[in-house]
Amino acid sequence: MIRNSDLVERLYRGLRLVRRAEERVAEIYPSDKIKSPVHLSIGQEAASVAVCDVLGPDDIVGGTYRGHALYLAKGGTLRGMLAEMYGKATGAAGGKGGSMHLVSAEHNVLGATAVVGTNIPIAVGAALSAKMRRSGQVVACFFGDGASEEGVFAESLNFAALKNLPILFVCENNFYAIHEPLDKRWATRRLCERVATYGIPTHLIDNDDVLAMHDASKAAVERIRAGGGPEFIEYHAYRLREHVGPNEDFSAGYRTDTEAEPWRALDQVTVLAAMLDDKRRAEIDADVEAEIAEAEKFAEESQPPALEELHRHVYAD
Amino acid sequence: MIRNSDLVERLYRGLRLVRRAEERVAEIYPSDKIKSPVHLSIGQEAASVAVCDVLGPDDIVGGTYRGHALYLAKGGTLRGMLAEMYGKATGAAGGKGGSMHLVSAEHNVLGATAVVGTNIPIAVGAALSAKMRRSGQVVACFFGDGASEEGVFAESLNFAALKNLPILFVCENNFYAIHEPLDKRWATRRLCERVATYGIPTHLIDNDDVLAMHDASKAAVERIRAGGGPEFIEYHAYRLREHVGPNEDFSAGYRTDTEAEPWRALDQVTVLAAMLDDKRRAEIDADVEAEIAEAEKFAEESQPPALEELHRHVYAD
Amino acid sequence: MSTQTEQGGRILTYVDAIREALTQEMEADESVFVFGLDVDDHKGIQGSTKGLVEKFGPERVFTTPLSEDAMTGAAIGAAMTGMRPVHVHIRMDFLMLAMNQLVNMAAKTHYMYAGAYKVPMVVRSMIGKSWGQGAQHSQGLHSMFAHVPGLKVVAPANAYDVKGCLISAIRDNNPVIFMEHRLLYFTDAYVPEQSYALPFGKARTHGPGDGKGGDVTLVGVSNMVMECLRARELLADAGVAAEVIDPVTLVPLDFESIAASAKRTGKVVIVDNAWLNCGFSAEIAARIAERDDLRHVRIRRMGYAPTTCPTTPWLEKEFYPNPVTIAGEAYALARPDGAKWTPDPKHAELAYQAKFRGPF
Amino acid sequence: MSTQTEQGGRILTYVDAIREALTQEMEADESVFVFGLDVDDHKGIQGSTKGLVEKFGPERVFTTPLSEDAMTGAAIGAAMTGMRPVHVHIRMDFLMLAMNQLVNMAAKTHYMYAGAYKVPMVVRSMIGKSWGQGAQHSQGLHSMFAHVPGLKVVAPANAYDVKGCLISAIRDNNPVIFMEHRLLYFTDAYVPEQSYALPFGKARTHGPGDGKGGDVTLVGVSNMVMECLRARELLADAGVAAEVIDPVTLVPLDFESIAASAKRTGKVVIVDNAWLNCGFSAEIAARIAERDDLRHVRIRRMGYAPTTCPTTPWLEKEFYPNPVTIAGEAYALARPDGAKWTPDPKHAELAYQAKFRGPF
Ligand SMILES: Cc1ncc(C[n+]2csc(CCOP(=O)(O)OP(=O)(O)O)c2C)c(N)n1
Ligand SMILES: Cc1ncc(C[n+]2csc(CCOP(=O)(O)OP(=O)(O)O)c2C)c(N)n1
Ligand SMILES: [Mg+2]
Ligand SMILES: [Mg+2]
Repeated sequence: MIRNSDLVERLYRGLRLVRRAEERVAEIYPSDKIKSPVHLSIGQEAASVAVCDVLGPDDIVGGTYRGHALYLAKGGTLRGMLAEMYGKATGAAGGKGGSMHLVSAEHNVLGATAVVGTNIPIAVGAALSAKMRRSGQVVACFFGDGASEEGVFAESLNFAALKNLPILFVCENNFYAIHEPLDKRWATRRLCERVATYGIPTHLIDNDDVLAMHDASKAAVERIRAGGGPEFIEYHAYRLREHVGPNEDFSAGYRTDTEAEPWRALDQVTVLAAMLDDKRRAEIDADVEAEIAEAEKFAEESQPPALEELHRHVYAD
Repeated sequence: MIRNSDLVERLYRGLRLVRRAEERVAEIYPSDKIKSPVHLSIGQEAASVAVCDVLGPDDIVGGTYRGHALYLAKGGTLRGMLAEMYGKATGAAGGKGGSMHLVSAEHNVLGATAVVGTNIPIAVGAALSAKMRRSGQVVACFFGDGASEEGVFAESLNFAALKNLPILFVCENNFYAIHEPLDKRWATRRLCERVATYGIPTHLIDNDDVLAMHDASKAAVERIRAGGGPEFIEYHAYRLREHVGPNEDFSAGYRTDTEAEPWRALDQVTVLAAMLDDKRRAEIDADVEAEIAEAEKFAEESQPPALEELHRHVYAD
Repeated sequence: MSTQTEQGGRILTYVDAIREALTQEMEADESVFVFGLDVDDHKGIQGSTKGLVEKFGPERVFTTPLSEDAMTGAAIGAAMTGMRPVHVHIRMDFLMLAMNQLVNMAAKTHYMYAGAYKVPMVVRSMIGKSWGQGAQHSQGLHSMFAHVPGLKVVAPANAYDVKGCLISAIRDNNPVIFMEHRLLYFTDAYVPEQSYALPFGKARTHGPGDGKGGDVTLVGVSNMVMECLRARELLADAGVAAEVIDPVTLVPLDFESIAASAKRTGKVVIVDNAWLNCGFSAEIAARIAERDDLRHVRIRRMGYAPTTCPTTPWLEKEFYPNPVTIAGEAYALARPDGAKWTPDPKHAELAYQAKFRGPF
Repeated sequence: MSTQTEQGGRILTYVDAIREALTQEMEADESVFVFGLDVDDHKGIQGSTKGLVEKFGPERVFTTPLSEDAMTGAAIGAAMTGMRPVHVHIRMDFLMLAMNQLVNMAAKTHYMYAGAYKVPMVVRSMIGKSWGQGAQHSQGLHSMFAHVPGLKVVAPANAYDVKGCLISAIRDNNPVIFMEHRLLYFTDAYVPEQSYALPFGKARTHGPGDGKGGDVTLVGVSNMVMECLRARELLADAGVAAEVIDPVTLVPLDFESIAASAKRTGKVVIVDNAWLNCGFSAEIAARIAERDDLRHVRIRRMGYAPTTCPTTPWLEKEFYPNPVTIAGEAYALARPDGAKWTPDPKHAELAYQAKFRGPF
């Protein structure tokens, strides 16, 4: 299939930015400059990058503590992300949220939560609001395979389908919840089939393919925007680093490096890089490195929040 | 199909006892002698009576505030039930629980809860315990269509299937949650199909048929006891009285008397009565009336709990 | 507020005042919607939402599946994106299913996102009592919510306050736990026809009258305000003048009004519609105890017995404070060396007929 | 307990003491099992369950789906039918997902069924702190549980107590909320090798030493006991002798030990690992205030700032009480007219190295 090279460029830039930014975060981490736990998405950047490319600026997204990719892909600034990790006043959440709670009202990032599954009904509520306000917005809700085990997920699907809400559910299945594999948590792997019983169209992409994800979500978002109601995508990708922290953890014993091999072979950053001519790719890479360097400098030089900030934002005026 | 007439007699006696006892409760109710809300099962006695006939004394059941049928069918005494409704010390729960919390440890009735759905994971826990204790017990868990909307139901199904627990889930679908019809609560009616995605065998009985329910649950309980894991039955029956209280409420407007007609025609008390010769039926009816009269007298004459009872049972020794 | 009748005050029940507040706010602001189990049926949450669906249509007034957790999240998400949901629960006990969303999200969203989003939502729920409500349909759990910064907690005890507070709650840009009591539903009071918002953090002091300070202060919560007012009438028989304080809003709390009365009387009985341990009554007692200028104040707490609520009326009547037990406790505190006194049972009966209609 | 070393006491960390208690109870009683998210992985809940699955097998030690609500119900159902589950949560914040089962079922089952069933279960959870735990991984929510009759609440602050209390909790026939603190995990103390059960409802008083009564009483909860002990060392510099009381179990509560110390010192600072409003600190203050024989006692409360917990360390350090702020508050209370004093920063640094190993 012939690809629009703008699309490939956009997706590559998006993937590359998240990948390199997180690799840089991992390098910085041992310095203790980063004042919060980091849940890296290295290996699973594609779902967020593809879906956010499809969404418009007014569309809404909500995600989880593993939310760097989503925040950046939806337009959140790298400056805001790094400054937040550094605990600085200039961070996306003024230093109050940390790595697990990236947010950008400007880019309609509803925020990210650290209590698994909690973000799902909130995204549904945003979709209910979009429908009631006739705003034409579509909401995309991201969560992991573990989140699908929380009862609130089933409740949210039923309500979204019942009310025919404009929401795309994206389950990023990386086969693990922390160190626990699917087989210790799921009675069966028939998730899409289960979701379909609510009358929700489902799509499975089981080979970490950013272009396939782009196609699937583009079609889905169009149907949703046209009033077709909720859809669901299960996207398989592999977490290449430890659950939380900067390192690999194949030596820990709960999974093997061999298991990761096929996923490394699918690595979407590499795959898309190969679709671009070297010159163009080099330009993009250079831009990305420059953006990272600039953002890092910004985070380093930013001031910590003033003490009065502790008592601000408890209640809204 | 030829029926063993002992079976028909047992089921008829069971149905008749619940029906007449609740009719009597409804008659007494206006006198204010009954000190708690009553959720009558008139019209939906069959599921409990059939399943409990299949279960042995060591098997365990758990139900809901609409639990008179289950409590009686599993062997709970009518004396205990009426005395409990009267708030007397001799009640099933010493007057502390009321109509919504009937219990009998002696008959392995785990109790009944008034927070919808809450009893489901508790029954799953009892099944987990039965399996860990290698007790050979089977657990039957009863709940309504509304309870299936609570997230804990999905969580419970997944866990029961994952651990291959000895439990029979019985959803008594009467098409309403209080006054709200299914269509305002369920995105689709594909409940059995959804449950099946957990790898749980499902059975639908959509015509209030106590003998069909007996066959289905007998086969299911045998498979479960043999280690086959959880099964699920959706049983359709109709609530002929108001959600709570002694009266009919077809004039309220949320449902019509016409809707009830086909269900009245299926009335299982009448259907089974017709299978018995008049003499035998008359004997059973007489026994039932005598049991009710005796239990009512017992409840009337029993003493209220002593004041010290208020502070007993807060903590177990 | 004595001009209220001229303002069009008329006698209205608590339940009708709730419905009027919802109606007026839905008319005034189309971002307001009302949802929750059974809000649209013919009973309409004991009448408090009756007729709203006919007036505003099923898109703004709708029932939900039995999914308290997700529905609470949905309210938060809708509130974050421009709507003003009023989420209704027929019993406060059911809020336990919504605790994760209320405590971990609603209360924290504005703060942990440094003001990026607001959560203007109201969670209405009702405390049940008597007629066999029992263990799971009777709990006043407000102290759990008052414990968590970011939530507001409101407990109006009369028809006038419930209208003004509900309107304020709907207009508030924060999550508000709005606590009603089943037994207050059919109490009535002078309630203006027009819309009015009562400021949060303003307690109501029912003085002993004729400008005098009282002998003892009774602080009541929700329905216990009524019980305290009844106790006050009984205490009058024994020549004890009681000031009754209704905090109206628990968070924010107008502690100064309580402190002022405590300072006057030197004796405070706090009567909560909840258990005592780590409850709102403990908070009031603690704040008095921390204040060096209130060290002369003697304090007693009353509330639920430290047990689960039993259904049988013979035990249930011992579970709750009532005008007689409240008056007894207050008398003992006010007249430590006074002759033993217990309220006249006949008067106690009558006290239940007493109406407290304001004007407030 | 001074004979402990002879009894085989040796230095053990809090985390190892937890694991030892679980191991000994699982060996002693096969109805005991341990489950919850990640109890069987290589990290084993920071080590507290490490190795258990190898020792007792996957039927008695297992992880679960992310389904806190159902898993809590499952624990209750198992407990009602002959098992003794220990349900583990890595953060106390996650208990909000289990509130319905804990408050509406676990706490009420024995009562509303008039003793027909018992619920012998333990719910372990850990309070997180620092390193960006933030809003949803840092909460001490014990007052919510202490509020509800039927639940017991335990908060051991050292390795010796955590072993003895966990063993008692497992043997208890009621639901026990067992509260641990992340920062206590690597503290150590003398801990006997053999199994021992500590009675609930017995507070621990760390007197000022040489049998003297102190100038001020510090009541600490969980990790705040450690902070109070550190504060006590700082206060010594200013010649203020502090008695530190560790309630160990919040429900049941040994109030008499607190009252006795309060009576001696006349000044109490309650330092909770939680918010103040309607918190456990309020309960202690209220009980002191209600006691006519303690009316001379002056009271202060300290705890979390009335905000959500921020992640950035620059704000987080202001969120929690610490030895310096505790000592400052205690000094001001103990020496109202004393010269202004703030602890020596160098000593404050050192205070963090101080070990409190008992024997307890
Ligand atoms: C409700 C809840 N339970 C447990 C945890 C602890 N926890 C943090 S991340 C995680 C795994 C979630 O797995 P998944 O949803 O697949 O997301 P992933 O980390 O794989 O991206 C768990 C169990 C939590 N944060 N919230
Ligand atoms: C968690 C919870 N939400 C709401 C209620 C109020 N309520 C009581 S019964 C009921 C309807 C339940 O319907 P269903 O499960 O179908 O049982 P049925 O009454 O039809 O037998 C509701 C909503 C409740 N008791 N518990
Ligand atoms: Mg995962
Ligand atoms: Mg139903």
